[in-house]
Amino acid sequence: METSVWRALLYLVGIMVFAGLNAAYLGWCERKGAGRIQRRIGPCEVGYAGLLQPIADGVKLLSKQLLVPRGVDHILFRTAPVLAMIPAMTSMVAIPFSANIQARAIELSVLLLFALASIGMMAVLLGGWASGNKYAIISSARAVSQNLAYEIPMLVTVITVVLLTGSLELREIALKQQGGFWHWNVFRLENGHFLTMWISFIIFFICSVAETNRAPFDMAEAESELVAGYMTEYSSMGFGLFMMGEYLNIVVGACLTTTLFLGGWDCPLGLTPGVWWFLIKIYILIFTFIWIRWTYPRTQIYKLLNLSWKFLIPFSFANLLITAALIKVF
Amino acid sequence: MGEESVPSSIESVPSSIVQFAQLDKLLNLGRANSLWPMTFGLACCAIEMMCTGGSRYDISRFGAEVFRPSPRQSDVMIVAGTINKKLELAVKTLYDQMPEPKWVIAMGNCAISGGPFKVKNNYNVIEGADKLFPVDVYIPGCPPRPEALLEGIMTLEEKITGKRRWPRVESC
Amino acid sequence: MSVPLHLRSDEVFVLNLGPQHPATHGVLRVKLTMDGEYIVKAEPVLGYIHRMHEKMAEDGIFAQFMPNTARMDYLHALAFNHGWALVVEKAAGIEVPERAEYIRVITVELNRIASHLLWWAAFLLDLGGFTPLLYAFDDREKIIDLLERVTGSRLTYCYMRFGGVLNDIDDEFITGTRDFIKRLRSRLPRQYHDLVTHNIILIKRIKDIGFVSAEQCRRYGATGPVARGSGINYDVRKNEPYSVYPEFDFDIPVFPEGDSMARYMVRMHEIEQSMRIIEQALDKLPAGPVMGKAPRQLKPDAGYYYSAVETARGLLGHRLVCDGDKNPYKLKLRSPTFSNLSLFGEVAEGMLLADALAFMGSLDLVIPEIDR
Amino acid sequence: MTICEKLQQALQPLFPLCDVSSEPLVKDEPQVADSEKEESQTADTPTVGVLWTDAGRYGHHLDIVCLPDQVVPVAGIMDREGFFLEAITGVDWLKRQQLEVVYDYNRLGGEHCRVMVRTFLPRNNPVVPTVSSVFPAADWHERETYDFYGIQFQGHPNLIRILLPEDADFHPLLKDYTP
Repeated sequence: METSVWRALLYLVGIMVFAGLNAAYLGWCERKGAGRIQRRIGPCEVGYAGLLQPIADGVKLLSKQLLVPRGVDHILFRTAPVLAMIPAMTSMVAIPFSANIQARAIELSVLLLFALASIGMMAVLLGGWASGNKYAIISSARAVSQNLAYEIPMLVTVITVVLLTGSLELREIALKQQGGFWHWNVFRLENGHFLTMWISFIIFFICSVAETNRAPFDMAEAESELVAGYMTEYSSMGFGLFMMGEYLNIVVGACLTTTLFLGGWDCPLGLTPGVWWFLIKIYILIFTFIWIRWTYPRTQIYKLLNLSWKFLIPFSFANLLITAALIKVF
Repeated sequence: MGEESVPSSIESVPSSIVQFAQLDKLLNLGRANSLWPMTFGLACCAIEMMCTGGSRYDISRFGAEVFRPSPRQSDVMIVAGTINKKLELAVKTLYDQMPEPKWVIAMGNCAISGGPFKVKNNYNVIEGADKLFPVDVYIPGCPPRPEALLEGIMTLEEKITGKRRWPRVESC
Repeated sequence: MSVPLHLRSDEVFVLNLGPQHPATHGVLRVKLTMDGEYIVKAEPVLGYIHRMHEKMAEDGIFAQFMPNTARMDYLHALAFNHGWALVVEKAAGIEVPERAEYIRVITVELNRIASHLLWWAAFLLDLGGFTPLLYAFDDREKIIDLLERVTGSRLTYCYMRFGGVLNDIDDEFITGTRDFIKRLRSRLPRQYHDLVTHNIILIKRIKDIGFVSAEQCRRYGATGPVARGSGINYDVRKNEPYSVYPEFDFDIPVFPEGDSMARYMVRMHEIEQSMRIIEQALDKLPAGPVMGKAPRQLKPDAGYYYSAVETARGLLGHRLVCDGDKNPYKLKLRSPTFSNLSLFGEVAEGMLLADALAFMGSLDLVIPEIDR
Repeated sequence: MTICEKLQQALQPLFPLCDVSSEPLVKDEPQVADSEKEESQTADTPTVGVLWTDAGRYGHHLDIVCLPDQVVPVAGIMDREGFFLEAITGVDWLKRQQLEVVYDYNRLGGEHCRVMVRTFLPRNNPVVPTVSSVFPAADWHERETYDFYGIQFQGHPNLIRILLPEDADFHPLLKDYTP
């Protein structure tokens, strides 16, 4: 892996473009998807079929007055949105888009991604606490307890995958799953431990929905209860950065799920692996995020925490034990 | 602030000292096409505002369906209903909390002039939202139909960008 | 579900569910004294949309108050028109022709379905589900078109006159109503019950939340779906029959549990009952005039008159005092939501913020009707 | 034995004289069946009485006129009989310098019977004991009647304005009020 400057620059620009476009056009997909689910058209006046809508939103958000209200912790108030955006962007470095498209094959990339995810959680806490608004404080307390509760089952399910492939590097995990869908971790037909992997896939998917604060777990930004959650005091680009951070977290969650469980860039029939299969899988998962959001109401904070502490964590540990036993046996 | 000092709706927004003609045009286009209203429904007109958000009239075609609950993230305040003396302070603070390029649509007769409650012994209703802050577009009706609200939004867009999106329907 | 609350002075803070809040659907302000996320004391503050209806009643003649009635509860405006028309017809002794009574019942029941649909949409919006709002608005737009053909306005109807109704309904209205009922009946099981009522997240959100006992309803004067959700079998159309309601057979959905789920189910069943009434009314619709003879200058003789009408939210009472003059001497409107909300303070103590909003949504509040 | 007769038995100790008359006419002063009253400017307390009225015509079955301090015992009896407080209304009789408070009681379920209890107060200092201890529903209704008419309800937990802004100093629904 030669470390020439051009390669680094190329990947830097590539990641920025991928992240920027995704953050903007996921908003468009969400509004169009919501429109279809709710039997209406969604933005279609701005440019062809509303394609210029995210650009119009971006321009408007850029040109709005950035209000910093009094009684606000200046430093933390300004860093929170930036802190929400950085981890999502940097975690794109470690994701293997395809065999030869990967910014840097970092040794313990799975751990890196989870470390960055918890920094993202810090941003929500800082944003809510710094803006001094009562609704924001309640929302940030909820967000931290929720992310904490759902990170543990997520990590435990990741251990089951790592047990299977024997390496903490995303690239190795993806390489081990090449060659047709029966090699994917979700189905894993040979040497018998196909029983438990789809359970960990389901637990992992639930936790990634909860990790990115998406309905039905959007306790942090609960519009109808806490006005606008931790984003209440943020006006133009502060709010814009938080929204981009949220959408990028969804993209990173989807990338992680595909790499760990759905065989990364591998083609279902094992013929033509490539980056396009990776993108197709990501966008299918992202569409399910959107689909879930617009069909389910919101759960109540304590039932949500009970779901994790009393149900998901025991299940994921049991799943871990069974997988370990099966690997030992076969 | 009486009616005479209200600028006519076609006149362009007074711009800053340094004139970036093209940049201003681009910014205004962006602002006009993504007007995020603030959910501020007071009375009957709020139900018509919700109907405009529904599937039949679908305000989301103009990119305006993101009803932001917090005044910090909204551009246009649609005053849909009656403002009375007890609510006056709350309405003014909400208007002040909105970041700068902000507009106000007075929806319904109550917001324009107190409407059916502009009576002889009126002890509690403020007769018109323009007594509190400058209003950009007035939509008459009690309550105005959802199409009227869409027309109001298009008039506001014309006021921002100077060009009208669809040809104006000549009143026959 | 009241949690032992320790009122440490430094922990408790006052949160304003302010006049502008997405969950209050209007300008109701609730001063919540909170300990963490548990509510220690909840005190609704009213008056942010008080529009002097009673003062205007005393200034104008009887007919001038009809538009005001529709602006109090704009979701079930026709029931308010009906209440005002009933009390003045009682006072002045005006006869209403048979066909007008039937048309009144049909339009009031259609308006009740529209009001329940909008309550259902707003309630789900409070709980975080945004899509049901759009489905409910689809059906509601059909009803609004039907009523607009007959009454002329979408929301604030001024359709009833003393002695009858403004204009007659034609065949297109009748076939339109029958098609609408067929369409809603086909959509109710799939679109409303499968998507929402049997949804485990919704059930967990409103089951055993906001328990209101029958005794509490009686002491606070709560009526309508709130009382019927707590096991009280009281409906003005059955207990104090007015207009032509005795000629239809429909039953009153009563659920003894008293929690938000019970109130939810009461309203969903009421939609079906209203459809039954409309069908029977359409079958037995007599011919004849729609406007009885009413004196141009109404001067009812002095006395105290009272009329009660069942709106979508409960018992609406008109207490009219006349002294023989041409305008009402005093009109007091007993609005159902005013009493339904008065029990919010007592029930919401010890609840979570999210549950209190779910409970407030199940009370089906229309704020201008509270503040009058 | 309808609810109304049972109620009348319960009210017997308070109102010994009771009479059935179909026309509780209120031309300009409460004309109680058993004694003719002449017009008088000073606020005199009308003698109490229970009148039967035709529900179809007036909407209520019983019309009770009582003294201000009898309001709470009547409310106690109503509570025992299973009635609920529907509404409290204030009426401003300017010509007779009297403020009237009308309590409406109704039954929740079972046989329908509505009772109207009226009491008259002098206009200059209208004071009546509160019934919010018996019926919590009265809490808000009394605050509203105080808000519109200035009637002082003794013993009310927090008698402050409910609909008008807290700092309003006028009572709008009085007949002689002009903004």
